[in-house]
Amino acid sequence: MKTIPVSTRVNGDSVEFLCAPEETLLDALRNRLGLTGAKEGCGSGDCGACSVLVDGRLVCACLVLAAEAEGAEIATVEGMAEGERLHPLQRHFIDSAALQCGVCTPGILVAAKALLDHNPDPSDEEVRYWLAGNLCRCTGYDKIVRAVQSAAAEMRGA
Amino acid sequence: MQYERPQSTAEAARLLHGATGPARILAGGTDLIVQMNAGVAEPALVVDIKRIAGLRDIVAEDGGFRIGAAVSCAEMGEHAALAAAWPGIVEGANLIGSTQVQGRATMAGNLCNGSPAADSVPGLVAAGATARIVGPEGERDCPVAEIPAGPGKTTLKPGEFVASFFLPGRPARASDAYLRFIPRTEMDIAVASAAVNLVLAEDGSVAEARVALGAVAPTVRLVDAAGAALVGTRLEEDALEALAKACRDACAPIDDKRGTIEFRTKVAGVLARRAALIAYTRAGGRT
Amino acid sequence: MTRQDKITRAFKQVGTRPPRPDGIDKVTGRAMYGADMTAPGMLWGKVLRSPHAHARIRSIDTSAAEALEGVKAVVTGADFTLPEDDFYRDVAVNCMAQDAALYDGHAVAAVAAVSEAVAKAALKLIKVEYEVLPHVIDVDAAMTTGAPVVQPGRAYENVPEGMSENVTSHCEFGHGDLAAGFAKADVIVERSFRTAATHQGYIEPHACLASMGGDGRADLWCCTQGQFHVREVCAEILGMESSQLRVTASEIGGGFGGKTTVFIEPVALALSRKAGRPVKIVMKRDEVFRATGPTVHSSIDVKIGMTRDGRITAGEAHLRYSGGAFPCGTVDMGAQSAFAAYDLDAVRTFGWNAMTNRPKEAAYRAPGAPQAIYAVESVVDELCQKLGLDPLDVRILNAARKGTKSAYGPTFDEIGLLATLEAAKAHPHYTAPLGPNQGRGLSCGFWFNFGGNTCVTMNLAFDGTVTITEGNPDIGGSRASISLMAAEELGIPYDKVRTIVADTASIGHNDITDGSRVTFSVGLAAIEAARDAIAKMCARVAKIWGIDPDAVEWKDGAVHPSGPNAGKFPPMTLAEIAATSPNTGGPIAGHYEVNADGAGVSFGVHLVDVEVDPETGATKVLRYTVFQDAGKAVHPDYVEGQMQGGAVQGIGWALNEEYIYGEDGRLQNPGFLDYRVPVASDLPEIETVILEIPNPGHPYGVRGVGETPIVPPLAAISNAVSRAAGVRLTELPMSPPRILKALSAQG
Amino acid sequence: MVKVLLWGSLRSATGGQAEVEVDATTFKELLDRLAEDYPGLRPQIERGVSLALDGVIYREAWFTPIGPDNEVVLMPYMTGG
Repeated sequence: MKTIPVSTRVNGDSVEFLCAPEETLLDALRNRLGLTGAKEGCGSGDCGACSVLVDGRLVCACLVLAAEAEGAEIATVEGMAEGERLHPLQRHFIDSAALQCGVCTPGILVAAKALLDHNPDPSDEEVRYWLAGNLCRCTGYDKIVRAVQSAAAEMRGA
Repeated sequence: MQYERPQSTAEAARLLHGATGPARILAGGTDLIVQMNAGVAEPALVVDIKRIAGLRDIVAEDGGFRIGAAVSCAEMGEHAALAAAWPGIVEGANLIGSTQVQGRATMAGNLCNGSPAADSVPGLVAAGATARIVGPEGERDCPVAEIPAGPGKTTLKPGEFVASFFLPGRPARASDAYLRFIPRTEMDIAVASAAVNLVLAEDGSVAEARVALGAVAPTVRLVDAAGAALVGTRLEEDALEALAKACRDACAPIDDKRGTIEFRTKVAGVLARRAALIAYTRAGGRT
Repeated sequence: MTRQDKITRAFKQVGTRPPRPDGIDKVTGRAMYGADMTAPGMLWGKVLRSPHAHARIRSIDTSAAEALEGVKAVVTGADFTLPEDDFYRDVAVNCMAQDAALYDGHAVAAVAAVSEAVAKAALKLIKVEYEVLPHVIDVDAAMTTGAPVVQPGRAYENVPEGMSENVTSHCEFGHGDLAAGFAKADVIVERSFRTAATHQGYIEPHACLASMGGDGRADLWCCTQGQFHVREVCAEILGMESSQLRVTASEIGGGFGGKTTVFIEPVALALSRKAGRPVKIVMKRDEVFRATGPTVHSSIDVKIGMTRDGRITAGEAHLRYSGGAFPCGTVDMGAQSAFAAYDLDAVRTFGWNAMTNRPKEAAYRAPGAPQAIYAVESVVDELCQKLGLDPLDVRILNAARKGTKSAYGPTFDEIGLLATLEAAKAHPHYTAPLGPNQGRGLSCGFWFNFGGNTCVTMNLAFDGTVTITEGNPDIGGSRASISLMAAEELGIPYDKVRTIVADTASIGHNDITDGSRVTFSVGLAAIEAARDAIAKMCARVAKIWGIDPDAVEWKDGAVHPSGPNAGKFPPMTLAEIAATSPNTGGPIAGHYEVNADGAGVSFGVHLVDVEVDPETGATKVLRYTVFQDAGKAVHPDYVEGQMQGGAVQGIGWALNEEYIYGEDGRLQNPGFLDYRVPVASDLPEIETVILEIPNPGHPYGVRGVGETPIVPPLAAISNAVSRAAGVRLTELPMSPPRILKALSAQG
Repeated sequence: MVKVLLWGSLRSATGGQAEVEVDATTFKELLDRLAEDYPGLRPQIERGVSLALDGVIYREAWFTPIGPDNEVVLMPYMTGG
């Protein structure tokens, strides 16, 4: 099997790796780059636990081939905080108890950030529909929606 | 497996033509990579068409739009002029999977995956859209309605692939709508669906109507009798009931894990009625 | 255990909502879950699974797989020694089939290879010769004499003669004279119900990393609800001594009962033993659905009699559960809990478990109770409708309370059912107006709650901060609750306490995180460990002051002279005592080991409004309120979280979740696409009302809260849908085709 | 002597009695006596039983004291999620 060299940027850092042609971006992030924040919950795009941004677009890393990342800009949960300063979403998720087991949390945070980046003042319904592809089995979503809204309010300076 | 990223449609066609095993086009990958992860698809060649010039563009053409095969459903939703002219097509595309999936999924992939339940296909069929197909013998244009051939099958010949869609220009008093039924509010495959495309006359009556149903037959189905039931009407109750009946009569669904024959048939009629009313209102009609 | 008469303590920290200690790790992606661990020289393991619902395994040829470059070990059933004990043997056989594949997805072989891709390729090279046998999927079919037999000779002595060989156990509970009770009724309703099997649906698939050396010592990292249980079971299956196997529980990505057993862990250990290298196995989602624990599916008959004024005169239920291809005791708990919410003179429940060719049942929040209570609460609701009675008034009239002889035998002590019913009645939700096609439903819920074996060690660092070492994986924020209780008892700030979940070599045995037991029993042990440490601190200070140990007392985080006669000494704080501990006798630690009892039963009531689309049968949940007695809510955020999460799992069960089998006995929906758990846009806000009726069995009055919330949604939603649609629904899930069919049938 | 209430399906082992009397002062003694006096109960006791003492459920504790005034109910050994 021929491996493919890939040059890309992950959370602002240039990285290079070799991958198998059929390897997913999720596997490359987790197994080659040691970025295990994105999780595989389903491998079919139905749970959102592997949500990352590719060139600013929210996608499931399990449904992207690693080879497609050539020349792309990738953002994962590991890049959300600036050093020890958490992103407001991260802080509000902790303060609002918006996580229990936490395995869906990285994907939900990345997805919620993508929402607020283009819609800083979403309605609850918009938050719920935007996050419909991110399954959470612990919280019933209630506290997640509240945490996104309180982070959004803080980010708007409200 | 071999992964290729051609720069032109001609190069893509050459690669497909020269493939020694199963070859697949990669646009959004939201069906292909699912199948690869599950071991259902094991292609020898994957041709990624996203770097081909023009295939990620939506451009005005002859009063209508040309939409590249690698344009994601999310990009369609963000295109204001397209969404205004063809709201039904855009809403169909924006119902596929999650936000994440819409960021990658394409109408071309949705069509070529061959599912009778594909959300973007009834709208294209109701719109009378054509697909530009590139193959070993060059380019040809083909009505979208003629591409599905049954579950998982298309009429595309070996080595052919969809490069773009063309949506025709339309008069002022025209619009479309798409509705599907799913058990949840998101994330499901359509159990039944209906797209309605209307052009209204000056007096507000329906001048032209095309109705397409999804998930109720081996392929998406254009129901001429359903369109005919609306022409000349203002969507009065009897016209809507005639529409629903024509739709029910056109259904030939299956019983499966997602729905029963009885349920799909009944709901197809309900959705067609509701979609017709939405399209009518969008086109400026008043019931 | 000392029973607390009245808990009137004013808490300083318990009941507040500080940030959880694992918060930052979990929001930054740093937290390590089952699949996130790697080891040098690690191999990838993959499991081959039966494509047949039932088949005899004639032979397995692994030679071609073994010959593939990069394959380091292959194991089959022959590599496991079967334990003698039934419980362990069933677990072992479920992990790796012996002579027969008992369900679609049953493991038949496994490989370890240098990469996942090689392991996958190797699986294709294993040749299994199957003799396909007739299968049975449905519980009622399995109970018919002449049905295909899943496993012969597995019936307990309590199964009456002449039943199908699939019936493994029978139970009966209740008291009073049923015939006399029904004779007193003005109306009797008798209904049959069916509930589909559902899956816990945790987002994290099972994953483990095993490393076993030639000396028989092994380390295992895995996502589990109970690392000690994993150790016992794996040691048993692999013929190891428990102490030679160290199990570390990773962060766990959801369990809900489904991670209380093992599936891949013994397989990874066996592969590692054979290959002499660490082996990691991570299940794919379809494997999780096909081969790990769904709930039982059930078929239930309920008969209840009621007087015109709403008094229940008699209740009877027949419960037929199937826990898959092995004997299963879950029906016992269903039969005990069915009528738990009621004060009845005559009640009887009968339960049967029958084997089917489905995966082995695993616990799921309050196992057995949701199905039984759904059926009973549906019939109570129908009686209320028939008699024109308010369903909440009828529940209040018949509610079990202190002194009630419960339907399962014992007499209730302090319980919170009446208080939750009254809170529901007083809540604005109950009287809010409803629109067309809308209906309101309610249901009571119940769970026993357990305590169990628990060890806690508390170490005081010289700087006056405290580490708590406990042994129960944190599945819902328990580290925060335990730190809060310890901080409260010690009188030091919450952020001076760190609670960690230890591996099996670092602390004594702890039972699984199940039965809603952790906040109750680990909390209790942490409080007692703190008291142990306090006693030691008092003794040290008495020595320093040169006075009698009885002459000092602990108050507000410091040792004080107990009275004016003890002498005049400035109080010594925990930090000061810790700092001098090297000089006064060495480090100070507190510990406590117990098999905790007195968990205290739990009741809840749920209220829900739905709207049913009469043309499509679609149900929209409009409003949802949970009322539950928590005893004492230690960290109210996570109590609410349990109530909300459980409610939403129950909503999924009621409306859409189900195991769907084809004629061939294969599972048709082994993925999140067609196994439809609720998504965010399906749901309204889930409002919560916490009641606090202290549990006399816990020093702070805590009751477990985790399981009860999944019980009421099934009937609450069914009752709401039935009222909105004007037709009684009796089968779960109430998928749109089922509702539309019921609507059409009524015309 | 303590009175022990049995659940319905155990009564076949006690000649139909719903309540039996045994001479015991602890949970362990109670289980031993029951198994001796009613051998038909032994398989269930070996599989596991819990004990409800005045409404409080004990799953394993042998030395739990039991007196003649206690309400003693035998229950199947239970597990949770």
